[in-house]
Amino acid sequence: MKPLRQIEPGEQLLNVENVSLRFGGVKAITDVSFDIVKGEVRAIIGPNGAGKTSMLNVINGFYHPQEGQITYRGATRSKMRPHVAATQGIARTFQNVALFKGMTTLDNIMVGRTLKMQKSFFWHLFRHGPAMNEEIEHRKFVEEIIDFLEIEHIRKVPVGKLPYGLQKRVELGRALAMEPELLLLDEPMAGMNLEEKEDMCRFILDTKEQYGTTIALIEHDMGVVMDLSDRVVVLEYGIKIADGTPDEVKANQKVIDAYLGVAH
Amino acid sequence: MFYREAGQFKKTYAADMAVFPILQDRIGIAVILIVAAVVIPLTGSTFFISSVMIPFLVFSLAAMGLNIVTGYTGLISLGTGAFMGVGAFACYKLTTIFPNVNIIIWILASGIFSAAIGAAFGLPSLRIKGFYLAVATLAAQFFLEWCFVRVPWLYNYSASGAIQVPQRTLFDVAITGANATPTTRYLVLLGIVVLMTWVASNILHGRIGRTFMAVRDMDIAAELMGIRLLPAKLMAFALSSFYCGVAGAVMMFLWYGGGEAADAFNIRQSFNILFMVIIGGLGSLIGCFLGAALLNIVPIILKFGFPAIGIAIGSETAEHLNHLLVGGLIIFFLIVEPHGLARLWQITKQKLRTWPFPY
Amino acid sequence: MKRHLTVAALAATTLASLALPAQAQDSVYVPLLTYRTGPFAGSGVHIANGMRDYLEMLNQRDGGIGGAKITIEECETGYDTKKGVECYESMKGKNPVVVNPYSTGITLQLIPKAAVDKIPVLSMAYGLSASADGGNFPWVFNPPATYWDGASVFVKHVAAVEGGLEKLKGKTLGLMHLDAPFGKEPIPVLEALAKKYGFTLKLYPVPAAQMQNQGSQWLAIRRDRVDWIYNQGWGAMNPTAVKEAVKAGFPIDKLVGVWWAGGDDDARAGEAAAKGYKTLNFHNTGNSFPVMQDILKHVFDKNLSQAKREQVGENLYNRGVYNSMLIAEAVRTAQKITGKKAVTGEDVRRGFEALNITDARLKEMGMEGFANSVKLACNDHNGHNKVFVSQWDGSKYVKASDWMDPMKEIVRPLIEQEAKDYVAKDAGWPKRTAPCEKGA
Amino acid sequence: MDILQSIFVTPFLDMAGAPDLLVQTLWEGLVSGVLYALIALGFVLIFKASGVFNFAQGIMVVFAALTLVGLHEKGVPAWLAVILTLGVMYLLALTVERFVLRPLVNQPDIILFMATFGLTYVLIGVGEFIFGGEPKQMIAEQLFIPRGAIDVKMLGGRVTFQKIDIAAAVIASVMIAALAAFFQYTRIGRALRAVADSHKAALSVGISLNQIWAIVWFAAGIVALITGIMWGARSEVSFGLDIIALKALPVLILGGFTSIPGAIVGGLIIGVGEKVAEFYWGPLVGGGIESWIAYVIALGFLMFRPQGLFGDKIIERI
Repeated sequence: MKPLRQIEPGEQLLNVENVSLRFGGVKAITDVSFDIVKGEVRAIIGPNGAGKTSMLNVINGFYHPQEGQITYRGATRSKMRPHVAATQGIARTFQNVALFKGMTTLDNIMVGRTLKMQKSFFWHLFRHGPAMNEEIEHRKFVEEIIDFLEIEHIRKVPVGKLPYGLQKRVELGRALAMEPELLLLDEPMAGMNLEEKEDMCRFILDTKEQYGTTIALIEHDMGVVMDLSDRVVVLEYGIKIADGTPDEVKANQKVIDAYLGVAH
Repeated sequence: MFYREAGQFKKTYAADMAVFPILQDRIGIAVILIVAAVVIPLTGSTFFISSVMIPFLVFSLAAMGLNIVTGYTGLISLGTGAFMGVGAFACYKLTTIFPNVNIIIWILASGIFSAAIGAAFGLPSLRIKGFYLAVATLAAQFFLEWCFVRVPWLYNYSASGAIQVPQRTLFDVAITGANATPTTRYLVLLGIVVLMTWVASNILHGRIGRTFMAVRDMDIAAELMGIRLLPAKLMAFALSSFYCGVAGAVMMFLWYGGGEAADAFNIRQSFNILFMVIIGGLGSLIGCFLGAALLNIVPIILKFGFPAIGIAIGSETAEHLNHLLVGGLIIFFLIVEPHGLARLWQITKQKLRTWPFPY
Repeated sequence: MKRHLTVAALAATTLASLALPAQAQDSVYVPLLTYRTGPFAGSGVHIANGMRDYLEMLNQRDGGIGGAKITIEECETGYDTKKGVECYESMKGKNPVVVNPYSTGITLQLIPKAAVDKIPVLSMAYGLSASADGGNFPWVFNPPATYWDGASVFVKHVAAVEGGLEKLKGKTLGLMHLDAPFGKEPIPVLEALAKKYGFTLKLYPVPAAQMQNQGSQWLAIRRDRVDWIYNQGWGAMNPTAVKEAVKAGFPIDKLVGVWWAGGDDDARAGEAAAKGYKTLNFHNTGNSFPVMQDILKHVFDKNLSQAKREQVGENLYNRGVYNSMLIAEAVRTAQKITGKKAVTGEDVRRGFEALNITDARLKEMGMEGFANSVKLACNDHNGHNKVFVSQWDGSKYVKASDWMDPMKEIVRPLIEQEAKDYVAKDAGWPKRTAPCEKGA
Repeated sequence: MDILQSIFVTPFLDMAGAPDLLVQTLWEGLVSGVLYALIALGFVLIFKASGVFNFAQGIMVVFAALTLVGLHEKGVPAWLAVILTLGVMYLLALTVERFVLRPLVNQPDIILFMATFGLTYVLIGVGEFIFGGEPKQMIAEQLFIPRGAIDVKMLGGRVTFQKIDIAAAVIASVMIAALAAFFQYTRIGRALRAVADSHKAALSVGISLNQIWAIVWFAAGIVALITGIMWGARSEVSFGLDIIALKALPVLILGGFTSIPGAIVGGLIIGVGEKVAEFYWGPLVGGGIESWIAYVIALGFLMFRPQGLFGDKIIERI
């Protein structure tokens, strides 16, 4: 495996080549290839069960595809543990919110900083000196994210008690705390009302602008997808049926059939 | 009225991140410490000190250990008793092999041994969770229990199979053995418990504590945040067993003073401590103390309290009632307040904050 | 916070007040640590009843001991060491004259405390064998015989049945024991005797959690072609052992239990096939003795007992009676020595050392034929008194051998050695300071 | 070398040398395996239908047996005592459903698991309160449980089969067959299977969860009573049994939590495995390994096949 290298904007950040994933006899993904370019918002769309979430799981190492390979920041790999993906700068949010329900908003986002915190166990025994300085330093960073996402008022509320929309926002914050190179968002706007969706769109765009993060996005709301994304890849039954700019995809007959359904 | 935080502004993150950010809490803790360290030793009867306070502190420590792995990291362990036993035997071996080193150092060092063994039995936790892991810890419990009886080296080949706690001193005052007064033993124990509670609170409020809770709440998400599950779970097991080990060592050395050690660390002890954690509150340090206090005091009140105020209940009835009550309390708390006494305590504080004008 | 503290203070004062002495004039406070609950309750209930009823009888019949009324207080231990020590702590402030731990685990806990608190510990034929050495354990008494004596009597009994000690050569004797300190007690003596008489000793430990599941042990006994089994068991282990022996076709009259494996319920479990099961004993069974009649008259007729009438005379009930007799006699002896009515723990310790229950005294107490004479001494806190074998006849235990002396010449040196070891392991162990009684 | 020999050679020579003892060992193992399997069966019934890991199953065994014996002691004829005990178990099932399960519905599994710890203690307390804590004799004779043994001469020795053990095996088989038929052919049985597959699906076709839960707990109660009778007749009825009942947990791990055949096969493997290990390898380390070997077998098993012998492979989804 080649070492990771720095990717300049406009360069290919991630390349998925001929990936297939099966569970027993069920084919989740069949021979899918696409790439993500640094700095873009790349949408993955498709009807339910098309293998979108599986694709994200493959990208961050949770599932191991039987065939194909993935090149990320110039390094090719076939298998990887999820925590390694995290160290390489891949962060994600989940379709069904996967927050740490028993912890406060602040603590949830602080968990995102875990990888950046280095002080040894020894210093943690005292919670003074280096360990405390480190905590404070990261707390400052986290507070910035909290400001950015406008969730100051729920800083110390256990996230299990928050409404769904806010939970999604906290989850985004937690992923941002990792300062990711590539951010995978799995239906960030599912179940939200219009106002919340607008907020979320704003946050995603701001993230791209402010932090220069590359974003891969799964979303059902076509309006959102078309507005936000630079390029779109369309999956159906685990097979890629289209790939291109929003306008190209919109015009693609296969995509129209997949969404509207055709008589076979 | 008295419990108000209005007007207390935190100007630094450090102040905001303090364990007790509110002034009244800090005063309260100070008062509790003074009562524990000064008032009780001066005024408590020997019965109160040796049969109420000492067991309470020992169990609080053990409950803290179990809470780290079960309450904070979400891994059920039924091997608490055995891990305590490892600590007790380690301490016994250490102090008989190196009698000149101060016993308090050995009490704390014995935790290292139980931590190592706890981590070893925590290894399956990578692949298995929930009930499955509970069974794995049962394996630890029964295997270690067997070792305590079957390896005579552990109890220095004594014919009775019991361990004998030798007299050890601190500044020429006996702190273990028959000549150590209950008050001395209590004060030493209190020192250890306060120190270890402080350390536990430090660890759990920082990165490591957050790692544990992340693993508990959603292990997959935690892994995707870059937390490596096996080291995190092993550390939880090791840390938990460390606390349990020290609890076992103080149980033998500062409370029991020797005897049939294997019997003291059997599976029922494991259950007992699990109950303390459930009733006290999973994932709460203060809950460890509340749970230990409740489960320790209920049987004593049933057994000695009722007869003392003239309600005659047979001692066996008291015992049966105790079973009923403990069982009932567990169910009650799980239904009404799964976070146990600790949450009730928080709610009380919340109410106090607005008392007497709730709106 | 305040509220919390008030509650804590309240609880503290309530608990603190519990330990206040409640003692009347001219009375002796005899706490009984008993267990009517827990996994061993099956044995504990009978012993507890026997102990209590005898003392109650003395109160009813004689108004106590030597004019001092006996304040009896039971404390439930559940055979659990923690609860036992709790009991001890709760009663220690009320000037008990003696404490009966009734569990080897609790005894081991109390041994170091006894000297400090100046309360004699009576662990009647249980506890730490080595504590028979009065020189090193001035506060602990374990008459009338130790487990080591018991094991030696078992070997003697085997020899007697087989036709002489020399016939032991080549035989295989098994020790089936609870896998705990209590169970392992007889091992050193049996090992010494195996060497001396040339028999093979096999050990069959039964883990405490497996007491009711002894299949493997009995298979191994069958494989090893064991000739005799000595059962050092307790609680549910005993009835299971008898049942398993019957099932395995082991000759039941070659299964001999220690005295604690002699509950009537233990043998009853084996039903008709258990007839012939043996157990060591140091007192007789049945309710024909005058003392038992007195208990029936003064306690049962007044409805003061928790036991059923037909249980009087059962082995473990009588064990309790015997235990209380030792207490009463020690108190009486202490009264004689000091001339006081309300004696203290320290006095009773002296009473125990001077204890000499002669045949004449036994007759006086209505215990002729119930028990054998017991004599303790300053150095010898056990007496290594005679023991006999009881046999289950299908409905009760009957005496099946003569009173036999333990092999004191083997047991005693072991005890002294073990006591020395015990003391050596504990740097702070107090030297004996109490003088020996004159003539004792 | 000697050590290797005593581990890998001698035990097998022993087996070959005394085949009658080997047969006897296997039989003993099978019999205790049947009893473990019966306890495990109770677990599986409840787990299948309600997803509750019922830690109290072991104490339900004691409680049922104790009720039976206790009632008989109070002068109730044996047949009536059995019926009354069944009534008590039904009452227990209703109570548990109403006061434990219903308020805890939708809580995490682990909370329900812990609640059954509480139930264990409540049952111990109630049992002791009513019937006293001391061990009791099972009324084997009144229940027509055969006694005595059949000695079979074989393989140059003798093998003893206890009639009660044979009876236990037969009763266990009958009960399993009955349960299988119940699940297969009755309306309630089909409903139970539906609930096991999906709570929501069952609700949507109008099956009352509360009713189903009460029924499975009652079924587990019946299994407990039968287990209690058999176990009590072999030993005695006492609360000490609860620790032995924990052996059902490794059985479940082997068999999988939801599989009735798994419980049976797992029980037999554990029963035979621990007897053989204790008998042939136990002496190497001083014996008594029976107290933990079952858990270690289960642990080893977990490392390689976490879903159990008959369980489905678990696919984690996010």
